Amino acid sequence: MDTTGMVLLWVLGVLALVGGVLVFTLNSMARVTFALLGSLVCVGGVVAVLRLPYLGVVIVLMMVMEMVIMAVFMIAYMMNPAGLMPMSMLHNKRGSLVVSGLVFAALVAGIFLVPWPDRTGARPRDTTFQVGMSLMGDQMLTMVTLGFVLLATMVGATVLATHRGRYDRFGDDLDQRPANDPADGGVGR
Amino acid sequence: MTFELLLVLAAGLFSTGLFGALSQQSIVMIMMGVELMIGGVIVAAADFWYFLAPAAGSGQVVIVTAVVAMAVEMAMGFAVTTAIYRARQVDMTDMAEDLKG
Amino acid sequence: MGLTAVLIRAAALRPRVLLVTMPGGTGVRLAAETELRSRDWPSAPTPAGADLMLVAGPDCSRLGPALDRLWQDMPRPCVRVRAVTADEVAPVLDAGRTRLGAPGGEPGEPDGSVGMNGHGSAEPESAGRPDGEPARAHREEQTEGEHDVRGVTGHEEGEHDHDGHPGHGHGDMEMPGGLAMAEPGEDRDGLTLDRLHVALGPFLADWPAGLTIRVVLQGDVIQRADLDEPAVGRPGDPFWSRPWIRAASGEPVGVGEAARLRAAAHLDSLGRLLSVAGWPAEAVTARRLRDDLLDGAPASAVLPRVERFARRVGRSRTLYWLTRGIGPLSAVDARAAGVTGPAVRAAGGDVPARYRQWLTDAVGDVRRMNATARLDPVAQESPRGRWDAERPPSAALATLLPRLLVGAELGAARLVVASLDPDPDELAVGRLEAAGG
Amino acid sequence: MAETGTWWALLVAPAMLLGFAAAALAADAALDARNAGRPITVSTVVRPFLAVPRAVLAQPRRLPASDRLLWRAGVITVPVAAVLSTLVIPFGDHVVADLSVGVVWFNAMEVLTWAGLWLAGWGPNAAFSLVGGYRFLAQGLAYELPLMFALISAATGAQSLRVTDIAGAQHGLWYAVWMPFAFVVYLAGVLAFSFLGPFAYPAGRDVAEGVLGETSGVDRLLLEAGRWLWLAAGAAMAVPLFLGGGAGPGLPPWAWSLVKTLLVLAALVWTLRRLPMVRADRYVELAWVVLLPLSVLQTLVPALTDLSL
Repeated sequence: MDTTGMVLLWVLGVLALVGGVLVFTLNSMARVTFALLGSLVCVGGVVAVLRLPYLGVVIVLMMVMEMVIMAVFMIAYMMNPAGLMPMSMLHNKRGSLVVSGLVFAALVAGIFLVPWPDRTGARPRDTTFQVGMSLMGDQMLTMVTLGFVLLATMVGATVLATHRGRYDRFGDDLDQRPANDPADGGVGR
Repeated sequence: MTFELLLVLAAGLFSTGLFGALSQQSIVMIMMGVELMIGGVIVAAADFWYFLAPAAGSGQVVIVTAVVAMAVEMAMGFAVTTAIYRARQVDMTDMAEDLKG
Repeated sequence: MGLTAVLIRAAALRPRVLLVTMPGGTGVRLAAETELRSRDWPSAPTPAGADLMLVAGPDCSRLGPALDRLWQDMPRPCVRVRAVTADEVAPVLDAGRTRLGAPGGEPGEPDGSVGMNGHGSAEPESAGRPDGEPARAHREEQTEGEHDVRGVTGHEEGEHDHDGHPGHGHGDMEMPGGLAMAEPGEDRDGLTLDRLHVALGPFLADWPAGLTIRVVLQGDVIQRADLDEPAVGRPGDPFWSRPWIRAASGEPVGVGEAARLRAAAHLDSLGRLLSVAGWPAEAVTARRLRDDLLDGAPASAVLPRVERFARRVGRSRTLYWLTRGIGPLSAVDARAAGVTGPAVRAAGGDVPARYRQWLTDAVGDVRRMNATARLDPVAQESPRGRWDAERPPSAALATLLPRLLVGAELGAARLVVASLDPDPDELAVGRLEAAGG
Repeated sequence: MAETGTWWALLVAPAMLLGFAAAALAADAALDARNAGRPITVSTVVRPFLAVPRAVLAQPRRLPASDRLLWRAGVITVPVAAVLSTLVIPFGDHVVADLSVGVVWFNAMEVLTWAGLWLAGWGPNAAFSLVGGYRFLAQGLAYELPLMFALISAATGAQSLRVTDIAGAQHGLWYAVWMPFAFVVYLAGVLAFSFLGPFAYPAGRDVAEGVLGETSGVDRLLLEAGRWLWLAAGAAMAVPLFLGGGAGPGLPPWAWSLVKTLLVLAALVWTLRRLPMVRADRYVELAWVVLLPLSVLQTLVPALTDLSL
C-alpha cells in the first residue's frame, strides 16, 4: 500500500465512523439518512482503495439509490413531525451503550490478540475478473441462491406493500375493463 | 498495522450500528443501524481479502453477499413497515408489540 | 466597483421577468408576452428566478399582500414595475431595465424602485414575514419536515395547519420555528400521510389570473379542493368576450371579428395548456399565432400555420398518451353544470378531447374570419360558451373544477385546470351583474 | 490504446465538457429564437450566458426553516458529478483515468444526481420544490434500470467494463447498429438524468420549475449548469459506448470524437423541443413493463454472440 492509499484509507475510515455516529446523534431525518449515506459511501471508498474497484463503485452506486429511497420512506413514516422536533428516539440508551461498548471492546481485543496468518497467494491482476469468475464458477451456488433470494424479496415485498389486489382492480368477476385504478398507468393494462 | 486498524474501523462501524439497532424505536432507524453493521462486515471482508487471502475469490463473494443482504433487508423492511403502518399507523417497535405471539 | 458595474450592466441586458397578471389585465398580459418574446427576455415562473417583476393590469387591493409577498421573495437586486394599459408595457420594461442596470441603486420600495439590499439597507432580520410566519432566530438548528412545507414562494400562499394534532405525545411542547404539527389523515393509498394545505394561485405561472383554489395535498394527490371567491379586477370588461358584450348591448359587431377573437382565445388557452404539459416550443407557436390573429393578420396568411400547428399538436401520440383519461367530464355532467362551450362539445371529455376540440374550433374560426354578417351574441358562442352576462360561461367551468381536481395528482390537476381554462375576468362580470340585479 | 494520466488532462476534460455544454445551450437558444420568430444573430447564442453575471450578483434569499447545508450539498453534487463522470470518457486517444470499471463509474456518478436533486428539492422547505425532488426519484426509478441494461449491453459486447476497451471492440461495426434499442434507451436516459426537455418533469412548469423553483443566484446557476453538463457528458459517453469512439477514416481520432459528440449533442438538443414533458406516472409503467424486458432481451444479443464466438 502506497502513501496515497494510506492517506485515503485514514480519511475515509475516519469519515465513515463520524458519519456512523452522526446517524444516531442528528435529529433531522434527512440529515440522518444522508449521514448514513456518507458513511456507507466512505465504506465503498475503503473497499475501492483495497484494490476492489468494482465492488467499491457498486457499493457507492447502490447506497446512493438505497438511501435516497430510504429518505422517502423515512419522511413518510417517521413519527410526526418528521425530524423537525429535536427529540430523542432512543429507548434503553444506557443498556444499548453498554452492550455495544462491550462488543466493540471484545472485537478490538480479538483483533489485536488473534495471531493472524500471513498472506497466502498473490493478488490477481484484475480483481473484477476474479469476482466474476468466482460467482460464475466455484461460487455459482451462492450466485444462484442470491438470485432466488432477490426474486423472492421483490415478489414478497410487493405483495406485502400493496393493498389493492386484482379484485379491486378488475371487479369481483375480474371482467371489469378498464381497470379501476386511482390513476392511469402508462401501458393501459 | 493497517490490517488491524481497518478491522478496528469495521468493529467501530459494527458497534455503532449495533447501538443504533438496540436503542432506536423506529423501524426505519433500526434498519439504519443494521445497514451500518453490514457496512462494518463489508470493511472486514475487504480487509481480510486484501491482507490474508487475495488469491481466493471468497472474500469478494462475501462482500457481494453483504451488499445483497443490505438490499433485501431494506426492501423487506420497507414492505413490512408499509404493511404495519397501513394496518395500524405505527412505525415503532414498542407499539407493534401486540404482534408478538 | 468597476467590475461590479460591468456585471450589473451585463446582467441587466437580459432580465428574467416575473409576469404577474392582475384580474382584468388580460390585454396587458398579451402585450407583455409579445414584448418579452420579441426582446428575448425569459419569463420566470417563480420570484426566485426573476429579477424584474412586471405587474400587468389594474390595481386590486385584495391581491396586494400576495403581490408584496412575491416581491419579498425575489432575490436582490430586483425591480418592480407596473403596466396598467397595453401601451405602457414597452416603456415600463425599458425603465425597469435601466434601473436594474444602474449601479448602486436606492433602497427597495415597491412599485418602481430598485432593491439593492446588499448596498446598505438590509431588511430587518427580526421582522416577521408578511404572511405571518414568525422570524426564526436559530436558523442553523432548524430542521424541516415535509408536512410544514412553506407555501410555494409567493405563487401560492401556504397555510400551516394550526389545529395541530395533539395526539402524538407532544401536545404542549413548543414546536421548533413556531411551525405547527401536521395532521395526518385518511388518504387514497391507505398510508395516512400528513396533510399539506396549499393554495394554487392567485399568481401561479400559466394559471388563470387571480383564480385561487385551496387544496389539501397528501403526497402530491389532491384530497380536497375549494374554490376561492375570485378577486375582482376592473369591473365588467373581460377581454375575450368583448364582442359578445358589445353585441348584446345592441352594437353592430361582425361575425368575422368575433371569430378572430375566439380563435385567438382558443390559441391562448392552448398555449397555456401546452406550457403546463411541458411542451414550451409548441406553446410559443400557439402564442405567436394568437398574437398574429390579434394583430389583424389576414386569414390567408394565418390559416396554413394554424392548420400545421393543429396537425402537429392534435396528432401528437405522445401528448395524447400523457393526457388521456385525465379530467374525465361527460357531456351530461357538463351540461348539468351549465357548461355550453367547447368543453361540452368535446366528445369523450378528457383533456385530449378538449384540446382537440379547441384546435378544431380554432381552425374553423380562422376559416370564418372574413365573414361579414352581424354577430348574434346568443346563437354564436363566445370562446368559453354561450354568453350570458348573469351567468358567464366561465362560472360553470369554475364550479366544475373542485370536483374534477379531487383525487388527481398535482401535475394532472394543472392539466385539468388548463384544459378547462375558466376566465376569472368573466367570473367578475357575473358577480357584478348578480349584485347589480 | 489510450494515453492516460497526464496532469493537464485533468483541466482539459472539464473545460471541454463545459465547451460542449455551452454549445448545446447556444444551439438550444438558436432554435428557441427561430421558433419565436426572432432573427438568429451572434447575440442570440451569447445571451443565455448573461445568466452568469446575474447569478453572481444575486443576493441570497432568506427562507423559513430551510436546510441550507443539505440544499447546498445537493446543488453542488449535480454539476460536480457530471464533471467527475468525464474522467473515464475517452476523447480520441486520450482519457483522464482509464479505470477498469469505467462504465460502473459513469453509472455511479449519474446516480449521484439522484441524491443531489432530491436534496435540492428538500432543502428550501417549499411544497413545489419538494414535489420536484420526489419527481426526480420517480423518474429515476423508471429510467435507471433500462439505462443500466443499455450500459451492460455495450459492456457485454466488448467483454469489458473499461470504456476504451468498449470503444476499441467495435471494429467497424458500431454497437449503435446492432444494439439499436440499447442506444435509444441510453439516449433517453441521458435526457432523463439531465432532466431536460421531455424529461424536465422534476423542474416542470406545472410545479413552478420544481427543484429549480426556489433556487436563485449561484445555486440556480449550478443546477442549470449541471443539467447541460450532464447532457454533454451523456453525449460524449455515447461515442465510445455505441459509436466506435475515435475510430473513423481519414481524420485523426480526436476529430472523429469531436464530430460524433457534436452530432449526438445536436440530435439530443433537437429532441428536447419535439416532445412534451413525460410525467413519471405514465413513464414508470412503460419503463418497467415494456422497456425493461426489451432491454434485458437486448443484453442477451451480445451475450449470446459472445458465447457463440
